[in-house]
Amino acid sequence: MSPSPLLSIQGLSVTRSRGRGSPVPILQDIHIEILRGSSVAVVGESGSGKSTLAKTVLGLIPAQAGSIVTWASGTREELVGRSRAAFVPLRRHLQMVLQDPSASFNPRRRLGESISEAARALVPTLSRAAAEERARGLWQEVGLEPSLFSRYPHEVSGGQKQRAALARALAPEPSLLVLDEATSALDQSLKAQIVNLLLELRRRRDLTLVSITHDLGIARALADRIVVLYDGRIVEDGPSAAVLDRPRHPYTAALAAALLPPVPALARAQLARKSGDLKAPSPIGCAFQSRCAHAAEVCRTGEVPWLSQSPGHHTRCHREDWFS
Amino acid sequence: MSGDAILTLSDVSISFARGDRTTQAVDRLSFAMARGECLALVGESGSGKSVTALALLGLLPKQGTRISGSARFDGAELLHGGAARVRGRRIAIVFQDPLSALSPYHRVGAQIAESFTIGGVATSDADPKVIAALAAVDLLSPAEVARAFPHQLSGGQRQRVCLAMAMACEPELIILDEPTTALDVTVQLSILDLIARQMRARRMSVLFITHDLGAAASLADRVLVLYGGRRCEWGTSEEVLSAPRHPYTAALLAALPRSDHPSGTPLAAIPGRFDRSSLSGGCAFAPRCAVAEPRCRESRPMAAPSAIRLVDCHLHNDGGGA
Amino acid sequence: MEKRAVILTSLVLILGALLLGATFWSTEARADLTIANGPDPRSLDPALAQSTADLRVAASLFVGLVSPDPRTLEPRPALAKSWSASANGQSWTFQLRENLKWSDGTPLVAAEVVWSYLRFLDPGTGTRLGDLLDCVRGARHFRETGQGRDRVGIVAPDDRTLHFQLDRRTPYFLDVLGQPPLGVVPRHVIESRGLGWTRPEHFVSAGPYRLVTWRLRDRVRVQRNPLYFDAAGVAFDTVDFRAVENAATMLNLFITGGVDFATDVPPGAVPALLARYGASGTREFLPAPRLGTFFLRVNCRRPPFTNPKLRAALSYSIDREAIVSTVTRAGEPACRSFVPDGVRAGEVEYQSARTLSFDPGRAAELLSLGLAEEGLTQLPSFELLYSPEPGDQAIAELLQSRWASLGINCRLVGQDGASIRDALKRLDYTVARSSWLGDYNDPSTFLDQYRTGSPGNRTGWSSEVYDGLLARAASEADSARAATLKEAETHLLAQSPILPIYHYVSRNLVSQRLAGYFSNVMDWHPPSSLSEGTPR
Amino acid sequence: MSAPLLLIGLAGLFAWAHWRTRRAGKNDRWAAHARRLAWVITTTLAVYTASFFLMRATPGGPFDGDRALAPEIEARLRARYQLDRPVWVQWWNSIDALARLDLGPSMVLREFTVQEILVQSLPTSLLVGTAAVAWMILIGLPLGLLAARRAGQWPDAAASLVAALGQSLPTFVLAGLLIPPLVFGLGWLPAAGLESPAGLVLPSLCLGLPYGAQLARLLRAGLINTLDQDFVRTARAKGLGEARVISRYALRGALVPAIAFLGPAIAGILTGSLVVENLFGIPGLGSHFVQGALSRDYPLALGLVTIYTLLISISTWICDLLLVALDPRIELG
Repeated sequence: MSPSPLLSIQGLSVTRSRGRGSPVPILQDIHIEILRGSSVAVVGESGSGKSTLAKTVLGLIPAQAGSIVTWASGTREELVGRSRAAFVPLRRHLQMVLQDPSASFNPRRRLGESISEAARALVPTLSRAAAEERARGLWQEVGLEPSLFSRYPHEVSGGQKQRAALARALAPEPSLLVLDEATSALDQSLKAQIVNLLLELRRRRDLTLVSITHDLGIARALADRIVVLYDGRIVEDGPSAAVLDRPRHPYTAALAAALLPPVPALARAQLARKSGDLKAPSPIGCAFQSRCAHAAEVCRTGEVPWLSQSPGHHTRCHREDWFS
Repeated sequence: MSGDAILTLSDVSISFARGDRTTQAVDRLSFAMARGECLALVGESGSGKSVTALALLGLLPKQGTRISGSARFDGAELLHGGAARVRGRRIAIVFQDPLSALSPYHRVGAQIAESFTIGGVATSDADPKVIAALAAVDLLSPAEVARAFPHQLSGGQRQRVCLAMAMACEPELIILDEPTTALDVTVQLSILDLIARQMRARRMSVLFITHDLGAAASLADRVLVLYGGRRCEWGTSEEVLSAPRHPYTAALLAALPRSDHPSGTPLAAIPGRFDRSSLSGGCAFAPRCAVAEPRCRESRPMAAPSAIRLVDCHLHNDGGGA
Repeated sequence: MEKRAVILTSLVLILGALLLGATFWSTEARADLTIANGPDPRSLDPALAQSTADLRVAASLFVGLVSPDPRTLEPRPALAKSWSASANGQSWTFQLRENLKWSDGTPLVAAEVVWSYLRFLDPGTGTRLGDLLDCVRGARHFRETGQGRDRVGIVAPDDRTLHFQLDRRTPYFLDVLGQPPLGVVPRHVIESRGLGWTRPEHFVSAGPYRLVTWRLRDRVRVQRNPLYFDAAGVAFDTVDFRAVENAATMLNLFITGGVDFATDVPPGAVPALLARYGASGTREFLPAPRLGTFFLRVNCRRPPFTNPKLRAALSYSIDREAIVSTVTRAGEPACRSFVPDGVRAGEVEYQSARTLSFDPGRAAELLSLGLAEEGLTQLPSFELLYSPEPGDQAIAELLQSRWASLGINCRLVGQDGASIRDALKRLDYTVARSSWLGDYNDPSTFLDQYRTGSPGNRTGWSSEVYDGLLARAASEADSARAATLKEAETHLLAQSPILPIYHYVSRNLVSQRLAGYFSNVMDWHPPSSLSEGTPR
Repeated sequence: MSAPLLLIGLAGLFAWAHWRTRRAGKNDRWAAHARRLAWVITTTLAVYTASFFLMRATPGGPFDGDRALAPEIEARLRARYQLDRPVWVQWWNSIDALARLDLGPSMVLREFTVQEILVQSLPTSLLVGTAAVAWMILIGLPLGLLAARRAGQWPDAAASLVAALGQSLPTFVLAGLLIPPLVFGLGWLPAAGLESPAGLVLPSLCLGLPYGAQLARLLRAGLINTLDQDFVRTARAKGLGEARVISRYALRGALVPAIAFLGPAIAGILTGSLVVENLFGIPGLGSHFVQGALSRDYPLALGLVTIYTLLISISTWICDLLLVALDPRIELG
């Protein structure tokens, strides 16, 4: 079966009006093609717009321009400009898991109930019994002990709650799962467990994953493609290994360099090679130039070109040869 | 242990009683740290590392908390009420989330100035010192930051403010309780760099609490790994992180996505989860340990005190240890 | 910076509060006599006074030609020194005292008294008690139309003589003239000041006191008027009429010595007060019958109560004794008539009809007769309007249960006074609570209300027999008149447009140190006749 | 014609606020104040109008009495107070007068205008209200502090009991409990009246205590919540003494919900003094309000509705400003 597209984001722009003056752009001219069954990670620092992207795809924030087309329901559906009501039938195909799993659960309701209810709410044809059966199946699939099924959210640990949140998101059997920092709040050993679980679920259910994360390690483990956002724009887009091992944008390189290996000598060396300090993105020219060690005169003005580095690997950078 | 220890914990146990349930958060923890040293206290949440820090400063709620053992700071007992004398002046702390750790109601400058006045600086002299302190933590426009409220600053700026506040009284020991966990990686890097420089410049001892092995590696001279409120392994960071002797440390390191990890393949996760109810007389890690033997569940391994490296594991101690 | 703002704001607030307080507490010393007067007077203008509380204040500020004796209620000379009536009783002449002066020193002459009475009658003044003077020739026409002012039979031939021409013989004419609303008011001030003439800064009167302060809902303070003709006989120099609406508060004030004279007590406290202040030697709680009746009105235009038998059935089934012994409890007499006992009719004492009784058997009989006449098998359920105060409500509930035992069903509808008055006015009710306080000491103040077309009727009841009896009585001599009036009252009660329940008693608490207090049916205790005395 | 001017001014105020927001941004405080003022006026007009027609729809009128008025007299009175005109005309005329800050003459207390009545009674209500607010703080603050500091122990239980009692007891029951010992037993306080400062004690206490109790509960909850927060821990870690930690840090956070409650509470104290005024014979606004409504004194009742609306709006406005001063994260909206 040849890969078919599941989600196509074209020229998406989102602005937010805040404070004085004209609205502030949060996302500008975003293009992402996501194939059915693929796993894409969107990485960037806080403020890069990655969470806004997730919320826009799920219809929680309106877009000002561009289009988001999905084939998740089997037919082509345009998401931009859709009313909240018109979004409801699509919601069963597009699900999201948040950083804080508590936010997905009503604290006064048993976890199992919440899951079967989520299934029934979005799949109206499902009977009560069938929904509970599905919930129990998912419960097992995400690796939770059956005895926890009728516990309340506060009675289980964070890791267990995140597994339950995963089960809840999977209850309407979506095609696309958006993970918004879904592992960030977890300890290292739990993180690895959840990553493994997600990989397993993706394989078993032919899920398409979009992971929003600031953790390059998670991105590497989970995604086969990485999109790097900086100041609301895509600065690099390519296969995970290529992007992480041979970053072609100085910002991606800085992100990768900021990863501290658990080896003292390497970590201290990394610390010593600390990248440019936190400066606000530049309003004119390349947004990253204020922090970029390789910024040149050309970076200060004008539109930054979108360059193809290799098939499927693009960057938004004037200095195509800075790494050499 | 070294005679020039600034902080020595011996057999510290901390438990909380809630109703009829008692939770053993820290279980007979002993370690020492030398003056000028950075010791990383590494462990997952629930391993008791933050509880230890709060106990050292006497910040645990009095009701329902039971603390035993001894923690000596520069020879003086910290536990059982002793911390109040040195808190803020000789021992300072920086917490994980700088947004909630700073009062939302007061200007940043006022909050730092207060630390100076506690240290004996006259109120009228505090302002220039505040600006200087903010400049010292690499804040670009310290006067502007001093006038701001915490919510008007970025996460990195806020954590720098917390550092400036903690260092106001020139403490001898500074406790960093997951200071970079809530920050972006790039910001984490610059904050760790700042800490490293300040540590050297001020000859401070640092107790660095983290679950991030990479962060520990970047800063710590020595690493102490905690699991379930108990010590697993203690040694220099090179030894512990490059050649772990305790199965838990080794598994933790293995679970990290390495730079050569092929994408889309499973990580080497530690199976199971930490379950306080399964704590028994044996090794805390035994229920999840891949190499556990029956005796691991029966008796608790305790390394014999040694100045170089401590590994609380039966299997290791069999091998004679280092 | 914020701290300074907070401190500054608090300081300003505290200072403001202190200043406010200072304006309250820098005021006058305690009055020589303090009366808890009930609700605030609505007006100090005697012509506009309505309630007992209003009248009590008006009576201390203004005086008429005559004034009732506090002990006997006999009319005594006031502004008038002497008077005489013609043989047919229709022409009266009054001589004013010499040297009468207003409190501002202006002489008071007979023409001003005439002006004062004409103002009282003038519809533009808005008085409610204008019918007091209806016996005067032309008064009613002027009062109701505003026409014929100069044809009203009140004239002043000279500065000290007044002449009244009456339409008919009026045995109670002097009683009427002694009523507080007919206090004489100063033309020279009213014409220059308009409505604001009763303000302390403009106030002028000829009564025993003049006005010092009037703070709404707080007090009216009056001070002895040195130019009053009997200024020497006024014992207390200053008097406070304190506005205290709550009877429990009055009692508390009295107990703690805050007031010398409280004009009401809570009904619930009556038994305890009788035990403590009444029965023992102290005699401070002095309930006494007064000219007032609590009764129900029945809408005689609303079927089936167009039938007098059905109305009478309601009346016979009221257990009035139960009501006064369990609800009111201050010794209120249960009604046997509409007119209370102790009323004089001219020179004789009026003997009221005394036909009311609690007779369930008779009630049942009348009910079935009335229903048969109306072609009904059962009395349809009707509404009883009451005002939702504890006493009123208890009475309404008692009535409801008593009637229910006869198969008469009524629903209780609690409404505020204004709504009930409105319903009465528009005859949009079936049965409603009502009350009447006599204006002067004569049965006609009660009976005249139910004359056909009288504005006070409000029942839709009309009886030629009744109107004829009242007309006949007007021309009779005292004892014959009393008998005719009794006949009229008997007819009224038999027809039952009104269902009297109990007669009011005054519930005054009077300090032992006050002398000159006498119980009487008009509840008439002018402060000017009270004095410091030995304990009673 | 003042009403059209008022309406034009109101529209202008809204327009200015809008223009200012577009120019100076959403958080501009002048725009916020202007908008707030405009809304206060709008609310007042709306409440006035609603009350106006409600009152007119209620049976009875200002000239009804136990004794009927002769028709001629009533007609003249109605004409004098323009009650003979169509109700819409009356409404428009009264709005017009309101725009000139003229509340008209009282129809029952005929010698007074509504303004004169207000001048007499508003200061009294404000005095009693201020004292009640003082009681509220004097009782609520220490009680709340005590309960929060000793949460779960007996002082907390005792304070909570006092608070629960204070909150649930109706004013007249409270007065009934306080009067016997303080007035009759000890004879410290007068039974009624405002003749001396002592006369202020009981009414303001009866008025303030329930709100004090509520304040105590809010403070307790707020303090327990803030004492648990990280920044309080930071303050302790700095080496601050417990007293300073509470007064400077914890209390600040606990005050935010308390202040939010204070606006309605102050309005409630100023308006809810009716029972207290009646019980203690206090010449305040409350009794005028009730009497005005009961005797269908349209101008008086409507004037007081207007004043109450303004008082409530202004006190919540002030509390919002206090909140902004207290918590820099809150923005004027």
